Amino acid sequence: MPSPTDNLEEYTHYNMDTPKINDLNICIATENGSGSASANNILFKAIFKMGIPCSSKNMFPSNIQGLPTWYQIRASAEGYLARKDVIDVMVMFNDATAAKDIYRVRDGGLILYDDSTPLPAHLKREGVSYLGVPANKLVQKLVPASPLRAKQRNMIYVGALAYLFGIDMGIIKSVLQDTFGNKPAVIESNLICIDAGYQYMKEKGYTQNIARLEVIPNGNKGKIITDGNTACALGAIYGGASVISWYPITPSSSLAEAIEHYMPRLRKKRNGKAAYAIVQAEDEIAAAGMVVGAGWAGARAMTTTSGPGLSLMNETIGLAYFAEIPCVFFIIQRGGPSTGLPTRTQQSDILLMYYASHGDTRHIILIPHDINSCFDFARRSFDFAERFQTPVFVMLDLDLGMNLWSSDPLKLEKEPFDRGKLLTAEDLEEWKKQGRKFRRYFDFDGDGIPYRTIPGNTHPMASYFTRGSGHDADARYSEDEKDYKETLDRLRKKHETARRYVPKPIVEMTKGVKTGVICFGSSYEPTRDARDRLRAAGLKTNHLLLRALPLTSEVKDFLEANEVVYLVEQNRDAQMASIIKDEWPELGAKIQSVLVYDGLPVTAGEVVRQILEGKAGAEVHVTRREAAGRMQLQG
Amino acid sequence: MPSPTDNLEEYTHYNMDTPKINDLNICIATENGSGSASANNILFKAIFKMGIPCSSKNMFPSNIQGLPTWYQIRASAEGYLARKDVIDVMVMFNDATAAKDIYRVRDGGLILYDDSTPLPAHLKREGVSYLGVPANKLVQKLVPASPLRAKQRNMIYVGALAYLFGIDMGIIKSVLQDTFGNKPAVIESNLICIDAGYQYMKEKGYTQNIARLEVIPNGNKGKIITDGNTACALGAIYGGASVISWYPITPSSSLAEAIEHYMPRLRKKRNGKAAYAIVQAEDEIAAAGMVVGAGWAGARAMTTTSGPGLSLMNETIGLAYFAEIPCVFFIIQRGGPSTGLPTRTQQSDILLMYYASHGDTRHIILIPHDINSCFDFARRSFDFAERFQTPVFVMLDLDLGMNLWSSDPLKLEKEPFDRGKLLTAEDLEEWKKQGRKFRRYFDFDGDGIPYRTIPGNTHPMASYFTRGSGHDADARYSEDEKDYKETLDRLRKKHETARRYVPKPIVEMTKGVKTGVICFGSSYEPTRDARDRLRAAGLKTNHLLLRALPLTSEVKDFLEANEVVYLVEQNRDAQMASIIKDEWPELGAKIQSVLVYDGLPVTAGEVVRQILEGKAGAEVHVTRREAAGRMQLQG
Amino acid sequence: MAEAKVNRINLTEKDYEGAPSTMCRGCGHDAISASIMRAFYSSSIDPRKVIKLSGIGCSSKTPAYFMSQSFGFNAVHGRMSAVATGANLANRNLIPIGVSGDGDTGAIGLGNFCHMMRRNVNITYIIENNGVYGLTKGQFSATADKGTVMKGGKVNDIPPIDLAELAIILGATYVARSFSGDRKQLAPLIQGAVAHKGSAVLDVLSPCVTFNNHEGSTKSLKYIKEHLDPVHDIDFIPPFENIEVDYEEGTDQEVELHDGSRIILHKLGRNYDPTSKMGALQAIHAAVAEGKFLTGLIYYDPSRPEFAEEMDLCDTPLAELGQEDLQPSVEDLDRVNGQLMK
Amino acid sequence: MAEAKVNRINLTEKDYEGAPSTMCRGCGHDAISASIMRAFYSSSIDPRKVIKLSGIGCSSKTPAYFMSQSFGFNAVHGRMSAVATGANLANRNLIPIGVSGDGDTGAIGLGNFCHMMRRNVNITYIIENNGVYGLTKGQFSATADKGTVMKGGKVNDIPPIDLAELAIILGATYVARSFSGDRKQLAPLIQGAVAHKGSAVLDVLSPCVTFNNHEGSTKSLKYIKEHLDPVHDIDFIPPFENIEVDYEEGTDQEVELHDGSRIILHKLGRNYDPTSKMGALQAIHAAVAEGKFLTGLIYYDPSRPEFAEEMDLCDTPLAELGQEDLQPSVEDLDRVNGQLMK
Ligand SMILES: Cc1ncc(C[n+]2csc(CCOP(=O)(O)OP(=O)(O)O)c2C)c(N)n1
Ligand SMILES: Cc1ncc(C[n+]2csc(CCOP(=O)(O)OP(=O)(O)O)c2C)c(N)n1
Ligand code: SF4
Ligand code: SF4
Ligand SMILES: [Mg+2]
Ligand SMILES: [Mg+2]
Repeated sequence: MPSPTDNLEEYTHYNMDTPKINDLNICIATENGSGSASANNILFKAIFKMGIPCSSKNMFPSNIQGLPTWYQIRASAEGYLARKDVIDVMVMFNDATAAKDIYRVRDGGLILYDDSTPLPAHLKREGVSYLGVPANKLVQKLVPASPLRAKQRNMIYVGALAYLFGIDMGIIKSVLQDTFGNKPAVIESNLICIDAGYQYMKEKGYTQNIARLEVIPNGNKGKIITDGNTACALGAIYGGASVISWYPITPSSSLAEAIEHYMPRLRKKRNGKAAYAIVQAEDEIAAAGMVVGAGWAGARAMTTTSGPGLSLMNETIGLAYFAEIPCVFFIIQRGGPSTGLPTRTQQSDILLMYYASHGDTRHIILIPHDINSCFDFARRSFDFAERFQTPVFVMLDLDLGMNLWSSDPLKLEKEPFDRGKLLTAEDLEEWKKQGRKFRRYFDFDGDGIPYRTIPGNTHPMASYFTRGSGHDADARYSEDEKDYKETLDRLRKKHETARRYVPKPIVEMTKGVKTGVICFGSSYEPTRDARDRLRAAGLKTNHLLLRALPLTSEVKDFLEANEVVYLVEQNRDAQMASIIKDEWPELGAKIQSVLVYDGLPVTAGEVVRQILEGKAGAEVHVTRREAAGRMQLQG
Repeated sequence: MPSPTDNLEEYTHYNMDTPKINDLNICIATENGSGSASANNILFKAIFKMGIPCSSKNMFPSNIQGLPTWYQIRASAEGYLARKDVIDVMVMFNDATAAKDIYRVRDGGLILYDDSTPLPAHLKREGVSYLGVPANKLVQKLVPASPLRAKQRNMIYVGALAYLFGIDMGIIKSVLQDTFGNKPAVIESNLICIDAGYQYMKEKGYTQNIARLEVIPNGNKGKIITDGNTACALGAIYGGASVISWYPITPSSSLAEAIEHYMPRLRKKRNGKAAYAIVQAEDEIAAAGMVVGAGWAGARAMTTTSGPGLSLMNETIGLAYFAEIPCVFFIIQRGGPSTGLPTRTQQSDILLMYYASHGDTRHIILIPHDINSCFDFARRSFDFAERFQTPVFVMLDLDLGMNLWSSDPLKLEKEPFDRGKLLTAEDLEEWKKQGRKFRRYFDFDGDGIPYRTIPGNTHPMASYFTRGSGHDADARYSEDEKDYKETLDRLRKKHETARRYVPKPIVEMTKGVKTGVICFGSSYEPTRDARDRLRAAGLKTNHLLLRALPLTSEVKDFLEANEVVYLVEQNRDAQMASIIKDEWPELGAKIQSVLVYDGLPVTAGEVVRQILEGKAGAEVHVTRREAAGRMQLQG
Repeated sequence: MAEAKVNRINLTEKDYEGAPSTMCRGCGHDAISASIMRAFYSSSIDPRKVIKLSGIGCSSKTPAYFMSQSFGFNAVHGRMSAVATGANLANRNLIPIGVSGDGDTGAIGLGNFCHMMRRNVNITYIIENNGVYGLTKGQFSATADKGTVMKGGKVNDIPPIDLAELAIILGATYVARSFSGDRKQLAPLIQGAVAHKGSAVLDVLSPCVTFNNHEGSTKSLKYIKEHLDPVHDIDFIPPFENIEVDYEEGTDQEVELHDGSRIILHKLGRNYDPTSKMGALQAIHAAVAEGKFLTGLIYYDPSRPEFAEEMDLCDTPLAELGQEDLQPSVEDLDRVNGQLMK
Repeated sequence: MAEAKVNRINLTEKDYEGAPSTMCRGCGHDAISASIMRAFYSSSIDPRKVIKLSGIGCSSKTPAYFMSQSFGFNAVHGRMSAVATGANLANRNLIPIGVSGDGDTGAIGLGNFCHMMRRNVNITYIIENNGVYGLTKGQFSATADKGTVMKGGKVNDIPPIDLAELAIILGATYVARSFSGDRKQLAPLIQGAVAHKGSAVLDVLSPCVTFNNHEGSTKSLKYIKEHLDPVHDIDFIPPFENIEVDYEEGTDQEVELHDGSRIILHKLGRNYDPTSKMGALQAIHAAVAEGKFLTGLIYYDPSRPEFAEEMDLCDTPLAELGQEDLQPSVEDLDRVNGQLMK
């Protein structure tokens, strides 16, 4: 096999003299709060509308206005949607970061800058070509003085890029239409600026030979663009969530806000009134408490938060675990520990989630990896919560939750809600006839899952007393150690039962191949990309996409079937590996961790590099990885 | 080797016709709040004063008055102090539990009961002898009607047992003297009742041939009796704790209250004013916050709590970890999850403690196993906190923290406080001379530990800005992923450095022996006992007493040196094993877990039984263990 | 043997009992439980339509000791307010009674309590106030008066939080103070609270006979009895008893509650109007200044809608809605997909 | 070039500056930072003796943007009160200024805030009150008025918490309200707060120009300006300036602070006495009733000792005590051992 280079992407790119078709990686550097968001969105949507497979990554600051922000758009004929660390074009519209930005472009790349004022010497570098567009001057001519003017400036680079790479103005118009449909004035002024950028390039006769974007007929046909949080919100609504309590925190707020947006539009009103309650709680402890109270009283209840909120919810989660109350927690992970990097992505709350709360606790975690699994798992999370009468986590990360992904349309599996072992007054009447006694915490079926009634059930047998303290099978207060141990053992058994219910991993095995790769969540796309590159480089791999905890037998089989298994996760301490090693230590010894935890969406290049290092026998080691100085976006 | 019986203790006890000397296990069943506490204490102290090695276990309810409570006193000529599950004598003074209590005595054992009213038929059983003492009648005769009278009733059994087993009344008098020194009236009335019980037995000519207690001259000489919480409190005071913030919770309250008791008596006043601040906070989050604020400002600060409080402190702990602030958390573990069994013992908060808070975090945990290590580790915990500028946990469990242990006197290692890399104004002046720049988070020494200044240091170079969000080596706000990763990697390196500083395990190896046993905390004493019994039964074992996390190389060596390693821990999910497997999966595969988690102090018998089962090849498995129906106290 | 007395729904007092109490003999909390049973019996409320919630503490244990036919939830320390809010949203038709302690509500739970009051969530919220943490053996709570003495002799050096005053300021719509030993006052106050739709807070002085009943304590049975300052005598008249009470002009005041029941306030000396917020605050401060415990219905605001109303919640309990009510159609999803294609 | 103006300790205004702000242009919080710098400069306080603390939020970011010579601590959300309490106990000689937001203090931090006030911990506690969660993009906070409208059009349906009123009730000893745009009032109020020993709370209206500055918002710059209701004009006179202020009988009032500095209150129409708790509460309620924002020094209580005093803390900062001060002797330990042998 060819010797690994530090960056396998290189040969696909450098020193080419014919432009690539629909293969382009643009990075737009601006200031946040400067209006670039909508300009970037228009550009991305336009490329999408051309039918070209594309993705966007927004690397924004934890601040509202004035700090650096980067937006990366990748067009990929082969349909790879992961963030890419080799940048073809840099839109250098932020003076504060320009000095660094110019070195983020690959050799042979292109820098688009605002030449309203001449380019200072220190921003010149070798090996890349510069194209200037007088964005400031143009908007000053075109847009009447107003706060809006500054924002319009960003439309200029949209037009310039459109010309350079061949995006048809008609398509841009239709995107503007979709976006500002009801505001013709806005469409007009945006269009003027975009066109100005377009025409300027044209008059100058500027060209480039990096890439051309060409319409792919019916490409992206039927595809939607959305983020994981929105998909989860819709999933929760379709899953029957009726009590939603949350406390704002990035990156989970947009999930709750998407529910606030869609719920009134989708959920049937009942004679004019709301069939749901959405409460912005005073803090995460209250949010969790409300969800537990609502779950206890029989509603499908959920909250959503990220690391700091999860830490605060620990005690309440333990109550729900021990008192066996259904409730759902959406955890959108960000860079920790503590406040960390609130607007960057990571998968570093896995241990805290799986073992949440003091005492012996283990929880069910659903792990979507794309838009449709977000929708599907969010919907089904309420079934799992009620079936197992326990807190269920839906684990996302900021990359999956907040970045835009193109996807097949959301698909609703038409299946009945699973309310689990919920007994109505009628059921109890039946039991009574059969001379059966309702015992809240008794393991009738030997699967560790007891039967449950909810307040409002007025059958004489129905009521019981719920508590987080020791209790016997009849929900009576008890400090007897036999009762106590029985409860603990049954809860463990319930967890074992869950193994047979949670979503199984998606496994891909090739005969004769003994190298495996495991990933989960937003690492899926870069890993897919990476595995293709490794194959091209002569290294075939088997694959397992982990979709839930507790671990299922398929994971064990996969570990047994492979000699070495690379586990890709976005944290420093190999947290998922730790959970696997806890279950199967001898097999866990086969794991080589691929760890990406700098807060940026994972790139295929990084995964490839770490795997090749690992393959080269070296233990994947932080400092080693740093040594390999690769080009990467400093978002 | 002899085939394992379900309870190896049996043969040491059953059907003997000559009484054993100073080998006795008494269980006293009463109602809490009935005054039995002081009666039991007098009895225990008296046996201690006779010079006989002895221990007591208090199994009390989470309630103030009226629920069942049990007090076990073990006298052991060989000096075994663990709780013992074979009971020789049952003091049956609680009607509510009598029906069960009579079956807790071993065959051939003795039941002492109050025969003021005739013994009901259902409380009679075969194979044990009954002795009655009319406690109620006696106190009614002796004590004037008053709330006190009911309490005095318990003194009767003290006297009765004293006569039966040969405790000299003189010794009892001196114990009363020690206890109520300044209240002659109380001494008097207690003495009257004790004597009445004594005389009654004598007149009846009652005897038993189970055991005799005999004075051991100079036995227990120089020994103290106290609990782990008190030892920790004294250790904290000697360690220089000056800001203590806490929120009441069993079983940690008595640690804080011991500080409140001893601090004013031990800490020098400064012109009449207090050189410490003890705050009862409004909740655990505030307690942790105050401790972090005080640690940041340069005081030696601590809090103490148990599971529920630890859960609530998670977010604040993460702040201290990421902002690198010294602070100490005493965690006294109780039965979880949730409120669980608040007055019973367990070691089930290990994972939550070690990985506390969201994001990639790992912490330093000191694990004392006896009174002197409680004192010593508590004192040194502040050195570790300042040396590593991070939260340090001192992990106890209720058995160690709240039960009385006889021990050698507390010994103070005379060594200077280690304030770690703390820079004074003078130091900075020195640095300035050397042209060195103070950089708060820069790894000058390559050990991951930066230098630190504290507020009040007015040197122009001293001040910096502390935050839980991303920062660079100069403590400036940063979202740059290189700065961020650098910080995370340095924190991990700091944790690796800690391995070389934390208390090493105490290892005991025997040539040729390939079976190892690991334990920690309050499991030490029963494990010591169990290993002796196993040796007697023909199974020699090596031993490692774990005293801290992160794991040190000695643990690895021990795992390598043994073929099978039994790890004794007091939780359901083998939490410590999980941490070991995470570090060394292939070695972790050798671990056979011995799990005791019913909330009662571990017994040697249980450890022996599980090890023999494990040895018999069977995986230690909950239900199997249950099958082995053994006699055990239903506290 | 004589027929047991029954109430309007044919239940006997026995039907309102719970498991045997595990409080200390003489604990004020048991007396409050008795008043609760009396109140629900007298108002003929079906215990199976009631939910009992609490936090952690001796006080919070008591819901197990009354109305065992009701569902109960002994949650975690200080979080009853949040849990009860969730339960109320899930099923607004149930009658929630919350029992908490001064530690549970005044310390760890204070923030959540304040926000529950602010939302005016429908609940009868009883604070069993003994000035100490009973279950953890007698430490001072946030309602311990400045200068009061702990059993060990320790003196409290920070001022107390007056939870009734706080509730009024934060938006509670029915706020009363009473004493565990005064069932004549407490039972009707509880009946009124249950009839009221919104946050009804009862700060009930309830001596801890084990840890806070000694000389020097301002929450001892003796001290409380000597310092009670009732603003009025009180009678409760359930809706089904539409009897004509002939009360004296000027000295009596009638308060009509949401469900048509009435509270009659018999003035005692002063002219006290519970519907004036400022008046209520003044009265509390005046009493505190004199070292007195102001008791009775201190504040009442009939105008403010309960939280579920503010949320425009449907009448059917959310917990009773099925998939057909909750799950939108496939067509709706296709429409959303369509929007997401743009 | 002209000499830069210096204050009494020879520091220029520049010496009180911080890192460049990252607030939105026009954010009220920046104006408050400016007033803080002005106040400390005018009072000639050595920034190196000051500690700056905050929670999480836009407001809580601002301590990085003033007085960079001071130690600063941007803690976690809602916990500044607890962290500041610990810091104050560790070193009572430092001058603590805390900056928080209405979300940070009024929502997640409410319980801890209340208890800090109750303890009267020495601090200048500034709440930068914009009625929204700025940093998380504009959700309503606990101080959002009922009926105020969110940018998206959503209407707030629960009443606000008045943090100044709450502070007064809970025991804070210096409580003021002001407006970010009114430096003439705000700066002296801050100077007074810093001079005061105890919990000094400043509830400062501070418009969020990005998320809460629109029509329909009751916290927009325009709305606030139109509804300000100052109770007096205010001047601060530091101890070192023992000038004789000749103020008009009756219309001016002088308030003497712990360190000998003075606040002069110039009455505006009404006769307002900030030392009356009830008067303060009444004035606040009256203003709220009229939809006005009462500003100025609303309440002042010089009598109550700060927490460190109540705790009888020694004068030397605990943080500066060494092993010789902190560690008892071996003999003492032997004595304890002796007691434990009985
Ligand atoms: C998170 C947490 N912290 C602390 C405790 C310990 N605890 C149990 S009850 C209690 C205080 C109870 O006081 P109060 O609410 O006044 O009830 P009371 O016993 O006086 O009736 C505390 C601190 C706990 N159970 N959970
Ligand atoms: C535990 C926790 N929950 C939530 C958040 C997210 N968060 C950051 S700032 C903020 C609110 C800030 O509002 P405010 O205190 O009013 O400050 P402002 O931005 O309005 O100045 C929230 C909820 C967090 N950082 N930590
Ligand atoms: S300890 Fe106090 S509060 Fe608790 S039950 Fe006993 S008397 Fe009541
Ligand atoms: S978002 Fe609002 S509060 Fe935050 S900086 Fe901008 S204007 Fe200020
Ligand atoms: Mg209490
Ligand atoms: Mg705000």
